[in-house]
Amino acid sequence: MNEEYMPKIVGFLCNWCAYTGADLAGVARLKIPPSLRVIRVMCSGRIDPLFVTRSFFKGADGVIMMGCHPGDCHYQKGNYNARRRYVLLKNIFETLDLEPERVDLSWVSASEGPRYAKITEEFTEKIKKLGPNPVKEEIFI
Amino acid sequence: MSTQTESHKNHTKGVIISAKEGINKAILDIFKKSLEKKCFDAILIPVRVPDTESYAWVLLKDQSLLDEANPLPPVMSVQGAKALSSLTKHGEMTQNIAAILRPCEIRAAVELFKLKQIHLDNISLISIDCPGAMPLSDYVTDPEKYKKRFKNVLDKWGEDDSVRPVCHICNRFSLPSLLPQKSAKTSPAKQDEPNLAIPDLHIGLLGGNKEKIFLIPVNLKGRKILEKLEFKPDDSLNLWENKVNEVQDKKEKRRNEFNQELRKKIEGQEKFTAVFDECLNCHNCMRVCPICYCQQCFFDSASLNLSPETYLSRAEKKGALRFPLDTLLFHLGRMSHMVLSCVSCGACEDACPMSIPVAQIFSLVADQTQKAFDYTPGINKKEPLPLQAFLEDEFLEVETPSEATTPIEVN
Amino acid sequence: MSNVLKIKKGVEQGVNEFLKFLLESEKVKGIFALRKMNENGAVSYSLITHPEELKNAVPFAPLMPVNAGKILSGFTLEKAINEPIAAVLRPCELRAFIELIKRTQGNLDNYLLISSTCGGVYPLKSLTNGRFKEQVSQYWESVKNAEIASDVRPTCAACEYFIPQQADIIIATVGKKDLEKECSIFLNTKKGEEFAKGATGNIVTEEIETKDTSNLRQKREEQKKEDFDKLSKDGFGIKALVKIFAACLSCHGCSKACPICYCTLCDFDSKTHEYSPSSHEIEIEQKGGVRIPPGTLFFHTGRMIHMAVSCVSCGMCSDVCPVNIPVSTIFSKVGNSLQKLFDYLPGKDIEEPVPFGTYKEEEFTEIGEE
Amino acid sequence: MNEKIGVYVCECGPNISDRIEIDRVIEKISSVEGVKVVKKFGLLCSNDGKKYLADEIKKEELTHLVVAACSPREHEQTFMNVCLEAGLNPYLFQLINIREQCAWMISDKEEATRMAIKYILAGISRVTLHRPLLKKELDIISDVLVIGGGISGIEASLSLAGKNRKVYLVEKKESIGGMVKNFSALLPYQGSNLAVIEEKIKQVQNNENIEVLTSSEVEDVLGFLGNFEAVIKSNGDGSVKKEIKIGAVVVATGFSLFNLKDTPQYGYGKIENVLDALEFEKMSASGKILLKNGKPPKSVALIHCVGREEKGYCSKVCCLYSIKFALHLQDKLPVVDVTEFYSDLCLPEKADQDYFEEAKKKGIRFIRADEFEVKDKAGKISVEYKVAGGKKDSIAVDMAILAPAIVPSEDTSKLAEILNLPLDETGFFKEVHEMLDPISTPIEGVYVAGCALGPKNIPESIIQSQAASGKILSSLIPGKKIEPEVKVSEIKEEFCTGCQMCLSVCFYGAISFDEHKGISVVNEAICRGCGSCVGSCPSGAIRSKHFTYPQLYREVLQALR
Repeated sequence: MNEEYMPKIVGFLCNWCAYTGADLAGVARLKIPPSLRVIRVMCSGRIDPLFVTRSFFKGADGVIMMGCHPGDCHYQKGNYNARRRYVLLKNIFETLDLEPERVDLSWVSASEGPRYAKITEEFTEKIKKLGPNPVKEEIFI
Repeated sequence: MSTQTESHKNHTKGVIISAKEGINKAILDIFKKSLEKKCFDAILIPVRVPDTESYAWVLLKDQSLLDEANPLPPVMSVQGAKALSSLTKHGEMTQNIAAILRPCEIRAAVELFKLKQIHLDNISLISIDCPGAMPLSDYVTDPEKYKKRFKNVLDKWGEDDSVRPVCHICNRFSLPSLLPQKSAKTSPAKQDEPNLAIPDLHIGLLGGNKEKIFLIPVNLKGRKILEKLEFKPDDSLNLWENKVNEVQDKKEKRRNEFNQELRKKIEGQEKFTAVFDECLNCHNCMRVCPICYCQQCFFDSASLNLSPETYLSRAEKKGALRFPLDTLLFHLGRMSHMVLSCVSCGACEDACPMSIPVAQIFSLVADQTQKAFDYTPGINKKEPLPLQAFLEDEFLEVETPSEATTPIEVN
Repeated sequence: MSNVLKIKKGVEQGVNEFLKFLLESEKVKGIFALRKMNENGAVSYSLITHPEELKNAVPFAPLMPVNAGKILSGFTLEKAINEPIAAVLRPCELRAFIELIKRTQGNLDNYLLISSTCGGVYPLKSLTNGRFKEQVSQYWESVKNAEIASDVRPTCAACEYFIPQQADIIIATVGKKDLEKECSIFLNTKKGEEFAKGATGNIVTEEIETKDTSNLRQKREEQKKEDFDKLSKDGFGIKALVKIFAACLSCHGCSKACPICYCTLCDFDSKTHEYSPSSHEIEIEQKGGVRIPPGTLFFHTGRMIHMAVSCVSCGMCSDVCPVNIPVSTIFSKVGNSLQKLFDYLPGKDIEEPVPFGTYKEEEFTEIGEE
Repeated sequence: MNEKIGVYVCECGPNISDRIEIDRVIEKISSVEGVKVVKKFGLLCSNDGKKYLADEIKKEELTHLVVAACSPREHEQTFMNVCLEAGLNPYLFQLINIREQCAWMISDKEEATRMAIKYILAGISRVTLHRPLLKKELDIISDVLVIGGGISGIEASLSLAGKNRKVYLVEKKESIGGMVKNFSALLPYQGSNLAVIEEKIKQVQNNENIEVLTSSEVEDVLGFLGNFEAVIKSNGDGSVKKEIKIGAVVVATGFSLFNLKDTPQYGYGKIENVLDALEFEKMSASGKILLKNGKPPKSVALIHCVGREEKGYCSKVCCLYSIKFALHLQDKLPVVDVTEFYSDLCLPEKADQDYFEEAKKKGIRFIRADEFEVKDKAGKISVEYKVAGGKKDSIAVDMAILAPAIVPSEDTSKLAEILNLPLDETGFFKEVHEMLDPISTPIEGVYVAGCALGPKNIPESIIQSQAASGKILSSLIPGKKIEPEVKVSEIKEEFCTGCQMCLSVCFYGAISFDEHKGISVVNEAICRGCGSCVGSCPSGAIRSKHFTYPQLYREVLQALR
């Protein structure tokens, strides 16, 4: 199974847009690499930055958050919160050189199955290039 | 304490191992072997963090990690019992773990066991003769200097006073003082009641003058370990026992003198208060104390919740009121909560940014109160805490919501 | 330009007299200020209500036993004070206080906020280094000449916000060549003017910003840059961070001392972030070993997520760290970058919402759309 | 652990069984601690499947149920109902999506199977942390608040009152009837005669189910579907305040007209006899169509689309009422020459085309033009314009009637804040979805109808009012109870520091601050369970039920195994 390195990516998807978009990708039988492990939350606003750091320090090769496009949030503005928190987190990762590329956020609407597949594909490729998360080797974190 | 020393008149047998290439090497080789022989699945031991002079506890399975391990590092970073608690607070380990701890860490572990903060079932406790540790603040400011100095500490066992004051006067640095009073009459080798809280195996350094070390099985479990390691525990331990007793007497004496001096320095409200003048109320002492296990310290929650007027009137009584309030109350309160279980490990003093002699004072008070209750913390798993009931009240105070009480990392 | 009360006395004496005036004229019910504890020079932040006690007041002792903002917040946590109280505090403490108020951790009403242009403070540990007294004398020389006093805490040496814009009254020290002879008390707000009415001394108008202050600011900015670069010569990355926090005892003293960490029970001390034995067993299968207690970096980065955007670089975290980790410098660096990102200066404006609890619809629009 | 977890894998016909080695999955899962049974079934969502599942739950005395099948978006509710039937709390169940996420999306069967196992393991470790959640029922108030006494508000009030609902009709002005009241007449296909409107107004006034509050404004609205509380300040000056309890709100605040001051080139307000449409409606209703000098106009220019460019949308109704005006002018005045200037003609309804043709037949001139300049030339009005070809031209008339764009009524934004409703970029209220949910707002129980949503003609407004009434009548049945969302946020008091960060991120106003305790409090009936507040709480005091940190985190752990 492991001849080729397949990264472990944690994806937090909002129930209303991203997760539905993912379903749509499935219905359309679009193929994605077996790298992404989807975790459903009701709204991207629910994604606590601590989830991301915790996943990261637990050895996730990548963490991606997906939610409704700005303006389309099922809960009105949740994704704006999500975006701020993401920006904050990303900036901290950048300052600390914690390979910020491993953390990402994308908007996927309920109808964007193909976009979901594309994003997953591309993010996986990006992480493959980066290789495994060095945190995995670190005992003293 | 002399009862303990007498308790070794009748001779225990153990294993003598040559340490030509240094004590550490010898000890680590044993642990490597123990992993190979599957005595243990993993070992909890201080390991040097790569490219630094700092030590951190590591639960390791991978032998190669032992190369940087140090069973007796120059400093006590995190109190071993605290590490053990962090490891097993939420249940038994399913694998066999060996934990190598200093005597004071073993004793703290036992106290935490009584407080349901540690699960010991699959844990083999291994104690080691402890020469004391360097003051943490000194060490972190100039590791090189204090590493060298620590060598001297190991050479002139118990004489070099660069160790922390509480270590310099420590009278429970070796196995005898870890044994339950009641069984003190009998030989340690007969300590087979499985749930007596004592190390299973002890590593003796005293009397080996750095050429050999002693492996002393304390109970059945300990002897089984030696068996697995293909050691026959039939060497005489006279060398070790004599040296232990010799140092023990010296230290008892020193402890008494020192405490008398200290008592003079701090007796009377005036003096006692003055000692804590510089306290910042940072509560580091409480946070590193192995016995202070509360999720939320009572003295963190309660403080600063009065109305401004109340403070004001309190201020007006004296003309001035110091903030944060009640620093002294905190120390006294903490004392009342944990001093009966205090093992004089010195972690609190190490962590004090103002180098207040917390440990020395707590240790002094501990001696008295523990005598008063005829209770010695950490030498008998069965012995109930004198104030169990009271402590359970405390426990209620820290009850946290059901959701949070589930540790989130379960397979 | 603002009105300045000039007293023909040395700063320390002048200010003490001014405070005395406030108390005796009963304009204030009490005064928060540093007070002598003992002869080693130890000080404590105290509420002084009796004029007599002012003789022990040392508002300018270059030490920070606690971040005063935290104290003022706790003092008014239950409710606002109903009679005026003066509080002497440093610029970073003032900013911390304002950040806390934004989080409804206290109340600003009836506080008369007195601050000073700040030369920084010494590490608390220097109290025990025996040289403290002589250090202090050098200290005033460098303040006079608007230089960075040697041996002050790194975070102070690198602090460019040493002019307390938000204070009602500002005592000018930086660059005041004649501070042994003259004490300049800037009346920065109407409130300040009100309280100063009737105090001895003559009023002139002056600018708090001088060539000296801007010089010092520049020096400190350079210093800051240098510190930040030094901190991560070739970037941080996981390896470097592990090294920096290698000695961490997980005592969480930094969060206890931090004025912005206002939570009664820190999330990271709660059971939510404890680990079960099996999780360790899984991890040693994966890595061969695991640090105990775990989660050192998770704690520090997590704390950054929670407070760095409001970090005022007061340096308390470094001061209480038992193992000399440069916590403050790291958090400042992260904080500065976040604050630039959100164009937010903590404690600048009480009306400005904390970036953590707000958003703008039209910001960062490129994000997520690729 | 004394859990008895049942894991059931759905073959979903061939959909899953072809793409995933279900037997390997079962083999792997059966060894997991706490799992009592692992079985597969052909099609669990079928009636047989549901029955089978219910029987299993009872037979095996399961404490937790894990179903590995399709997306929760598809059948979560189905299986939750099964749990309910079998007496298992539906929140002790987890649906694992191995169809969309694995079977259909991962091409390699081996990989798909591995991934499916991961997902199921995650589900199992998560489900053991689930807490049984109970739906609690709330009594409802079936009374309704209608804001705005225009035709929309009137229609809504009548259809609700007609079904014996108590209605509070709040109107800012001293009388109801709204804009329509001023009209001279309706369009022919609307029956021309205003009597129908006056009739409706009467009906409202005579209906004892409707309490009309004129010269009144809504000051505050708090609550949720079935349980709103509103404060109405009356007497215009707000000297009288009235508190009412209602179950739903209809916003029918109508429109106002584009401010012609913003387009000075039309000379409105500066040049005599330049009127806006409403002024002319009144004039023509009064029967005296006269110039300032008391003489009837001999020539009139009707200019459409004033402000259309500025506003960026077509106001839909101007063309038709301008045609109406033209025909009126012809009726009422012996000799009048009427010219209509338009930039685009909007004739949406069936009857409109004929109406337009009729006007042309009757000699009304239609000129497509733009870039207007209206000037005063020696007492006459000169209308200069550019025609489609680009040629400039002008005519002189006695009277010019402008058709200003329809814009949101003045206090739309104020009301939006009170009800915390979103507005669209044009400033009108924003519906949840223009096509799929055209009168609902993000706030359950609050509906918008008529021109408050954008320009509309009377029939459209009436349709929307009836639709809103329908929604309300079907959701608020007297005596019935409602079940609010249960996967909501809760606050653990002992952790809350009272910083109120959560208040600032909650869009539903579901969190309030308890001054006495100094902590935040969630109103579970309002909370929708989005969880935005959780990430804003540094103390970890807020948890969102069924999506707690531990529950989600166990999924993360499995993902990283």
